[in-house]
Amino acid sequence: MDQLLRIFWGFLSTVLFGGLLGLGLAVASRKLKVEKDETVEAIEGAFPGLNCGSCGYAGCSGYAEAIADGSDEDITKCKPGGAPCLEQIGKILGIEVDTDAVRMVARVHCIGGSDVASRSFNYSGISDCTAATVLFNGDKDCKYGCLGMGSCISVCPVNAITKTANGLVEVDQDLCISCGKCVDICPTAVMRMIPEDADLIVACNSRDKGKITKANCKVGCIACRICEKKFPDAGYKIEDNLSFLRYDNRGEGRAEAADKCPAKCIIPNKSEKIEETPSAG
Amino acid sequence: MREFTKGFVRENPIFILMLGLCPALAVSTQVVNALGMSAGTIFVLLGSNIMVSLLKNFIPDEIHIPAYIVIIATFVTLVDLLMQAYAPGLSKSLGVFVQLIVVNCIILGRAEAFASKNTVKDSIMDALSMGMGFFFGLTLIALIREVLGAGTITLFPMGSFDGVIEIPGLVSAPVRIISLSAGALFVVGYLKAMFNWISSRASKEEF
Amino acid sequence: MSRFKTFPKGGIHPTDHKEATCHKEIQNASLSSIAVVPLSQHIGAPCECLVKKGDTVEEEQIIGKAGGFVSANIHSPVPGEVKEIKQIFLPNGIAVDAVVIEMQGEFKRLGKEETSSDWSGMSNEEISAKISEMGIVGQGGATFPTHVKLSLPKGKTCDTFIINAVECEPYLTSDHRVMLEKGKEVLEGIRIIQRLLSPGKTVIGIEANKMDAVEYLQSLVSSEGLDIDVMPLEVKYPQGAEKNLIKAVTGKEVPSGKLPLEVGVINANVGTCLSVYEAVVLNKPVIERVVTVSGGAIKNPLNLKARVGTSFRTLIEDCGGFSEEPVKVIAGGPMMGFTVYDLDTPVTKGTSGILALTAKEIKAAKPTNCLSCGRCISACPMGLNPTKIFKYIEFNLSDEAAAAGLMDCVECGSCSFMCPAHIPLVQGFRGGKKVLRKNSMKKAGK
Amino acid sequence: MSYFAILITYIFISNLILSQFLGLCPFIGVSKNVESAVGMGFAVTFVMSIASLVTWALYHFILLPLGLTYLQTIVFILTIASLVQLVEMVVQKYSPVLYKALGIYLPLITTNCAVMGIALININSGYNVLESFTAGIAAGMGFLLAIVLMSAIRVQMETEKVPRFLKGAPIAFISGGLMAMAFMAFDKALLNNLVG
Amino acid sequence: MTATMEKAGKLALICAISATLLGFVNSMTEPAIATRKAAELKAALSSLLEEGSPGAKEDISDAGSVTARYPVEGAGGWILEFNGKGYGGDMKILASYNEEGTILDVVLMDNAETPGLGKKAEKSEYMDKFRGTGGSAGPVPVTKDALDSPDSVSGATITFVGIAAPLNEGSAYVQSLGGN
Amino acid sequence: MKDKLLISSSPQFHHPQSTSSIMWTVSLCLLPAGVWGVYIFGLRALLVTLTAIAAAVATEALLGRVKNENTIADGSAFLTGLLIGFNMPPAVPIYVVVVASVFAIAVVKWTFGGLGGNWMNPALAGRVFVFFSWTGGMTTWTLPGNGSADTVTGPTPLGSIKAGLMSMSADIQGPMDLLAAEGVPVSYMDLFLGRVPGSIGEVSALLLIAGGLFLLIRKIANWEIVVSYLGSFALLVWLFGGFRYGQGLFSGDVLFHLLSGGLMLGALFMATDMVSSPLTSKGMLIYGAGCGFMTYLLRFFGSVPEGVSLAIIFMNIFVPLINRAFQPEKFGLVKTEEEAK
Ligand SMILES: Cc1cc2nc3c(=O)[nH]c(=O)nc-3n(C[C@H](O)[C@H](O)[C@H](O)COP(=O)(O)O)c2cc1C
Ligand SMILES: Cc1cc2nc3c(=O)[nH]c(=O)nc-3n(C[C@H](O)[C@H](O)[C@H](O)COP(=O)(O)O)c2cc1C
Ligand SMILES: Cc1cc2nc3c(=O)[nH]c(=O)nc-3n(C[C@H](O)[C@H](O)[C@H](O)COP(=O)(O)O)c2cc1C
Ligand SMILES: Cc1cc2nc3c(=O)[nH]c(=O)nc-3n(C[C@H](O)[C@H](O)[C@H](O)CO)c2cc1C
Ligand code: SF4
Ligand code: SF4
Ligand code: SF4
Ligand code: SF4
Ligand code: FES
Repeated sequence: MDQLLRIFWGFLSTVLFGGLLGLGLAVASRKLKVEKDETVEAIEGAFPGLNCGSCGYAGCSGYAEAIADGSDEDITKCKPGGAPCLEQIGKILGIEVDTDAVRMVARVHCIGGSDVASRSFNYSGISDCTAATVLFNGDKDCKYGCLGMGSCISVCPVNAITKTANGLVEVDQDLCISCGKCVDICPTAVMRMIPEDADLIVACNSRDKGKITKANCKVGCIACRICEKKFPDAGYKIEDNLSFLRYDNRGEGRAEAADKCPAKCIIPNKSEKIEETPSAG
Repeated sequence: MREFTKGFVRENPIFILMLGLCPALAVSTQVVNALGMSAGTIFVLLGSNIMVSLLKNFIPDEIHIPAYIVIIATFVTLVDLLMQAYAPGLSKSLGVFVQLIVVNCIILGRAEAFASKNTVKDSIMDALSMGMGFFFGLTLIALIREVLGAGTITLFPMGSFDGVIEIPGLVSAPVRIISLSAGALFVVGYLKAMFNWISSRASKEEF
Repeated sequence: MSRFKTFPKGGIHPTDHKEATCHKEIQNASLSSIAVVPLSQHIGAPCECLVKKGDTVEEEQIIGKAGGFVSANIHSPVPGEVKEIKQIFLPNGIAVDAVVIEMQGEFKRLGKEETSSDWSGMSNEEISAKISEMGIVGQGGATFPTHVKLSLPKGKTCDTFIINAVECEPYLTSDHRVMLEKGKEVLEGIRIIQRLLSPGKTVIGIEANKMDAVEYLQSLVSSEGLDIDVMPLEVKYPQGAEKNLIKAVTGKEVPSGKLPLEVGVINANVGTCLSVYEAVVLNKPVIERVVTVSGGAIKNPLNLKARVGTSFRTLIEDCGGFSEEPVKVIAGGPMMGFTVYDLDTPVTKGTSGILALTAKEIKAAKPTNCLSCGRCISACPMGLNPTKIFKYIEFNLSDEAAAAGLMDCVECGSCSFMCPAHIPLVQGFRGGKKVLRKNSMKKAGK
Repeated sequence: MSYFAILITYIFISNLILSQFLGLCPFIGVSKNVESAVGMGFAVTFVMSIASLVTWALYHFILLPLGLTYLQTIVFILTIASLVQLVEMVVQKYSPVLYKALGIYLPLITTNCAVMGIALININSGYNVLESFTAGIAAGMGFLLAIVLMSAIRVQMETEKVPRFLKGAPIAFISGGLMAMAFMAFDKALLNNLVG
Repeated sequence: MTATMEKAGKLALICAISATLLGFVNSMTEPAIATRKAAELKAALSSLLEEGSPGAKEDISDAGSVTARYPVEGAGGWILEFNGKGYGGDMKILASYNEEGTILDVVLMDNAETPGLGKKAEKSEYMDKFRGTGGSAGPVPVTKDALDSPDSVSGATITFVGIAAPLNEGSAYVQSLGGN
Repeated sequence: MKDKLLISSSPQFHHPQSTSSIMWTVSLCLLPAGVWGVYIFGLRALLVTLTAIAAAVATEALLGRVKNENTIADGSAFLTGLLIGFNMPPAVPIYVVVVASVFAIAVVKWTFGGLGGNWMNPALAGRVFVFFSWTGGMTTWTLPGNGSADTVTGPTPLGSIKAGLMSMSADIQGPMDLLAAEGVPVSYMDLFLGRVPGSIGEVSALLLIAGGLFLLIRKIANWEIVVSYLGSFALLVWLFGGFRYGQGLFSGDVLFHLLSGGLMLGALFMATDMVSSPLTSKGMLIYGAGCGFMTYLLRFFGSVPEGVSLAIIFMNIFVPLINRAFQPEKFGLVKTEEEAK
C-alpha cells in the first residue's frame, strides 16, 4: 500500500513538474521566439566543413552566416566545395548558378631545379621563401623561380605540397582543394592555378630577357616565340618575355610546340613528375 | 555494415567526436568498470534511441529537448537502480557516473543528431555502433591505464578465477600515476593523437 | 648609473671595435677606372636617367634627375664615357639601373683650390633649392632626401634640431673622423640648416666613446659663440636610431607610426650637415663620402673618402686587401648593414662603411628553437616582443604580428644580436613586413 | 567542513576538471582562446551556484519527504536544463551586456556533466544549503581557473612547433595531464594541516 | 492556446509514463537494495567474530572517532564502528574487541584511499599488525616506527595512522565500558 | 669569392652566447655540486646521474631522428638529464630514473615541439611523475657516508621535521630543536656544506650558490626570479614559520629553510629555466614570488616533506597567462593614447 502511495506521489509530482515545464517552455518559445535561421545551417551543411579559411572567414560557419544574412553576396568563395557545393547553395538560396567551371589546382611553373638553375650566393638564414626574398630576392640567379624552401607547404591545409629531390616543390593535384593559399604566399608568384584538366604547362616563370634567362637556367623560357609563331592556334602567347598557355581554347599543335621548344620548358601537366623532366643542354 | 562499423574508428565517439569524455576518463581505472559503464551506456543509448525514433513524430519541436531528457533520464535511472540492486560492487566503483550517463554528451547528441531523424532500425544500428565505439574506446583506455597504473587487469570473478590478472613485474611497482587523474589525461591525449594519425591516413587513402 | 643621458628602454652593448680606425685620418681613396653609378641611391622614386650609352659626361654633371618630390639628383662622380646602363643589385637587395662610366677626361676640382661663396646673402628658398639640386640625402643610413626633410610642412615648427653624431654602429668611425677633421665645416652646415628651420634649440648628440670629438666641437662652439649644445650620451646601441635619440635628448616619445616632427624635432646626420655645407658653400654635389673600411679580415683598416660608384674591391685594395679570407663582406655597420656577394658593388651616397668580417668575429651558430629567454624583449628599444612577433610570422599570422607592433620595428637588430638561439628575427620581420605590404595592397586593390 | 575548506577543496584539491573529470567536453571544446574560456568559466560558475541551491531545495523539500529519491536523476536534469534556459531568457531580457558575454555559452552548459555532477556531489556529501551553495561556487571557480589556464597554454601552443597529430585536442589533454600532476600538490592532508 | 496545452500535455504524459515505470522498478529494487546492504553489513560484522554474533546497533556520538557499537552476543566484547581520517577523506572502519579491549579483527569499509597505497588496507593481511594488540595485550601501534616491518606502510603513513588512531581510542573505550 | 661569402640578414655579428654554450655552462656550474654528491653518497649516485643523462640524451636523439633534427649538441637534453639525476635520491631504483628521463624528454618536451616548446619544466615534471608513481623509492634516502660500500638509510632533515611535527612536545622552539629532539644531529654548517641526506645534487648549498652566482653574473639565470623566489620564501618563513612551533610572528628559522631541501637547486637552476619561466622582468618577479609562496605552503602544510619541485611546476602552469598579462610597454604608445583623449 505504502509502495503504491509513493508511486502515486511520484507520478503526480512528475506529471505536474513535466506539465508545468512543457507549458512554460511552450509559452516561452512563443513569447520569445528567436528566429533560428535554418538557411545558415543548411548552407553550412553544403560546405565540406574543412574550416580551411580560403573563403576569408574564420570558419565555414562564418561564411555561411555571411551568405545567409546577405552581407556577402559572392557565394563562390568556398573553393574546396567546388561545383557541387555551389549548386547546393544556389538551391538553398533559390538562385541560378553557373556550375560548369572546372576545378582549379595549383601548379609550380618552374623546373629549374638545383641541377639546371644557377645560384648567386651562399644563403644563410631562415628556411622560408618569403624571408629568403628579403636578401637579393632569393639565392637563385633567376629571380622568378621556385626557391624550394616551402612557404607554400606550410600554408597548404591539406598537405598537398612536398619538396622534391632537386630543390623545388610539387603539388599533388589530387589532394589540392583549390584554396589558393599557396598562390597567395608564394613570393615569386611561381605558383599559379591551372584547370585540373590542363594538358600542358609552360614550366617557367622568368620575365627576364632570353639571354639572361638562358644564363641563369638551362630550362628557362627564352621567349624565342617558336611556340607562338609556328603554332598560332595552339594558344601560346608571349608576354613579358614569357610564354603563357591558354586552356580555354586548345587548338592544333600544342604538343608539337612542346617538342619544338628549344628550352624544353613546355611539359605535360600530369603524367611526368618534375624530377623526370628533360634536363636540356 | 558501414553504419555499424563507423563507431569504432571513423566516428569513434570518444576519440573522433570527442563526446562522453568525462566517464571515459573517470571510470577507466579498471577494465571491469569500463565494461560495466559501457554496458550501462549501451543500454541507455539503445533505449533512448529507440524511444526517440519511435516518438519523433509525436514530440513537438519546442519541447523536444526536455522530452528527450526525460526519456534518457528514465533509462539512466533504470540502470542505476538495477545496478545498485544486482551489481553493488560495480555500482560503488562507478559512483555518480552512473547517474551522469544522463548528461553523457553522446546520448543526447545521438538522439538529437540521429534518432530524431531516422527510422527505428537505423537508430538501433546507430546506437549499437556508437555504443560499441564507446565500449571500444573506454576499454582501450582502461586496459592501458590499469596495466600500466596498477599492473593488473580486473575482470569479473568467475568460479575459481578471482577476476584479477596480475602482470608480473608491473604489479609490484606499477606506474601509479597512470591510474590517477593525470595519467588518464595523458593516455587519452596520446590515444587521440593516434586516432588523428589513423584517420588522416584513412582519408588520404579514400581520395 | 651613467652620468650621461640615454633612452630608458632596451638597448645593447656590443663590443664597438672602433679602435681599428678611430685614430686614422681620412685618406683619399683610389679611383677605379670604371664607375658604376646606381640611379637610385635614396629612399623614394628612382631617378630619371638623363644619359645613354656612348654619351660623354663631365664630373658633377647631373646624370639622374630626381624622379619626383621625394627623390634626389644624381651626379656623375667622374668625367668619362657612358659604357652601358645595366641592372645591378644594391646591397639592400633592390635591383636598380646603374650608369657605367669609363673614366676619361679632366677633373674639375681635383688638385685645385676650393672656391667658397658666402651664404649669408642667400634666401631660404635659394638654399633649399641648392640642397635639392646637389642631390643631398641623409647619410645616417636612411638616405632620405634632405631637402624634403628640411622643408617644414605648413603649421609645423621645429623646436629642437638634433644632429645625430652618435655613430652607434660598431666598427664605423666615419662620422667621428668627420667631426674631428671637418668640425668647422660641419658647424657651418648646421648653421645653414638652423637658418632654414629656426629651431628653438640645437643639440649635437654624441656617444661618450668619442669624447675627443665632444671636446673639440665644444671648444669650437664656445669660441664661435654658437647656439649649439654638444651633448655626450651614454654608449648604448641603438642610440643613433632617431626615435631613441630624440627620447634620450629631449625625453619625448615619437608616437608609433609618426615622424619626429610630431614632437617638434628634426634630426640630421653629421655627414649630412657636411654635405649641406659643401653644397651651399662650395657648390659641390654629393659625389663622394667618407667610408670606414674595417673588420678583422682587412689588412690595414682605414677611413677613406671615396667617390660614388667606386667598387668595394678598390677600397679594400686601398687598405692592403684581405689579411685572411672574410666570411662576410658588409655594406654599412654590422648591426644594420647588408652583406654583399659581389665585390664590384659600388659605393653609394649611403655607404658608411665596408666591413670584412672573419668567422671569429661574427660568432655564427646554428639557430635552435626559441628558448623564451626574453633577451630580445629586454634588448628591443621599441618595447616590442620580438619572439612573439616572430612566431606569429612563422605561423603565417600576419594580422596578429601587425597588432603586436611589427610595423614599429626599426630593424635595429638588437633582438637578433642578443638571441642565444641565433634566430634571424630581423629577417623574419622584414619578410613579415613584406607580406603585410602585399596584403594591404591586395586589400586596396579589391 | 568549514566554508573555507569547501572552497579550497573544490577549487584545488577536487578540482572538477583536473581530478573529478566533470565537464571535460567544454573544457576541451571552449578553451581555444582565453576570452571564450573566461566567458565559459563565469557562465558555468553562475549556473552551478544556482543549480546547487535549487537542486538542494528540491531534494530536501520534495524528493526526500515524499520518498521519491529514485526520481533524483530525472528531476535534477530537468531542473538544470530548464534553469539554464530560464537564466538565458532572464539574462537576455534584463542584461544585454551580460547576455553578450555569457549568452553563447549558456546552452552548452545543459549537457555539461559538471553541473549535474556538483548537484549529485552536494547531496551525496550531505551538505546543508549554504555548504551546497559554496560548493557550487567553488566548483565553478575551479572550472574557471582550469579552463583559463588551459586556454592560455593552448594559445601559446598555437605558435609552437607541435607535431601535427598532437595539435589541438591531444595537446590539450596532455597539458591537462601535466596540470593535474601539478595540482596533486594539493591534497586532503594539506587541507587538514591548513585548517587544523 | 490549445497547441500550447497540447505540448505541455505531451511532455506531462511522457513524464507520467516515466515516473510510473520508475516507481514500479523502484518498488522492486528498493527492498532488494535494502536487504543486500543489511546482508553485507551482517557479513562484515560476523566476519569479525569467531564466536558469538553481533547484537543491535547503538549509535554513539560522544566518544571521539567511535560512531557506533554492537555488543557481541554470546561471547562478550564489542564491535565498534569508527570514522577514521585517511588520505582521501573519511574512512569507515569496523573492529571487534574482547572485553579487555584487545583487538580481535578489523575491516576497512567505505574509503577513498589511493589504489596501490592506502587501498592496501582493505586486504585482510594488512590488519595483522593490529590483531591481538590493545588492552592487556600491549599497545596498539600508532606510528610506523612501532611496527616490526614499517616498510609495509611506507608511502601510506596517513592511512595507517588514520586506522591506528581510532583503533587505539576504541581499545580505551571498550575498557571504559567494562564488559557488556 | 661569390660562393664563399655568406649572405645573411642583419645583424651581421652576434653576442657570444648561444643556446649550446648556455646549456653547457649551466651543466658545468652544476658539476661541483654533483661531484660532492658522489663524494658523500658513493658511486651509486654517479650511476644514477649518468643513467639519467644517458636516458635523456638517448630519448632526445631518437625523437630528433623522427623529426630529422639533431639536437644533442645544444646540450639541453644533457642538462635535463643531469638535473633529473640531481633530483633523485642516491638509492633510487634505476628504472625510476629511466622513466623520469624518458617522460621528461618525450612527453614534456617533444610533445610540445622540442626545445623551447615545453611550458613545463621537463626535469621537474619527470621527477614529479616518478615521485607520484613510486613514492617509496623516491623517499628512501641515503645517509652521507663518504661513499662507503654499505649504504644506510635515514630521513632528510625536512622529512624528520614533517614526521616530528606530528608528535612534538611543547618545549620545542624551532626546526633545529626538533631535529635534536628527534635524534638527528644536524648543524647549519652541515646543511650549508651538504653533509645531510637528500637528493644527489641538492645537498650542498655552498657549491650550488657558487655555481648559481656565476650564472647570475653571466646573466644566464635571471636575478628577478632568484631574488623574488628566495625573497618571498624567506619572508613568509620569517613571518609565519614560527607558528608551527607555537611561536609568534617574525620567529621562523629562515636560515634552516633556505639551506635545506632542494631550494637552492630549484631557485637557482630550475625556476630559472628560461623556457618555462616568463618573458618579462615583471612577469619573472610575479612568477618567482609565486614559487616562493607555493614552496612555503607545501613545506609547511603539504603532505610531502619537500615542495620545491611541485611549487615550480605549479607556477609553470601560470606562465602563459603571466606572459599575456605582462607584455613589454611599446615605445611611442603612451603618446597616442593621450592624443586620443
Ligand atoms: C637602429 C638605427 C641606428 C641608427 N644609427 C644611426 C647613427 O648611429 N648615426 C646616424 O647618423 N644615424 C643613425 N640612424 C639613422 C637615424 O635614425 C636617422 O635616420 C638619421 O639620423 C637621420 O639623419 P639623416 O637624414 O641626415 O641621415 C640609425 C637608424 C636606426 C634605425
Ligand atoms: C598520489 C598520491 C596518493 C597518495 N595516497 C595515499 C594514501 O592512499 N594513503 C596515505 O596514507 N598516503 C598517501 N599519499 C601520501 C604519501 O604517499 C605519504 O603519506 C607520505 O609520503 C608520507 O609517507 P611515508 O612517511 O610513509 O613516506 C599519497 C600521495 C600521493 C602523491
Ligand atoms: C662537460 C662539457 C661537455 C661538452 N660537450 C659538448 C658536446 O658534446 N657538444 C658540443 O657541441 N659542445 C660541448 N661542450 C661545449 C663546447 O666546448 C662549446 O663551449 C659549446 O659548443 C659552445 O659553443 P659556442 O659558444 O660556439 O656556441 C661541452 C662543454 C662541457 C663543459
Ligand atoms: C638557467 C637554466 C636552467 C635550466 N633548468 C632546467 C631545468 O630545471 N629542467 C630542465 O629540464 N631543463 C633545464 N634547462 C635546460 C633547458 O632550458 C630545458 O631543457 C628546456 O626546457 C627544454 O625545452 C635549463 C636551462 C638553463 C639555461
Ligand atoms: S612555390 Fe613559391 S612558396 Fe613554394 S617553395 Fe617555390 S618559391 Fe617557395
Ligand atoms: S595551398 Fe595550394 S596546393 Fe594546397 S590546397 Fe591550397 S591551392 Fe591546393
Ligand atoms: S629589430 Fe625590431 S624588434 Fe628587434 S630589437 Fe630592433 S626594433 Fe626591436
Ligand atoms: S632572444 Fe631569442 S631565444 Fe630568447 S626569447 Fe627572444 S627569440 Fe627567443
Ligand atoms: S561527458 Fe562530461 S562534459 Fe561531456
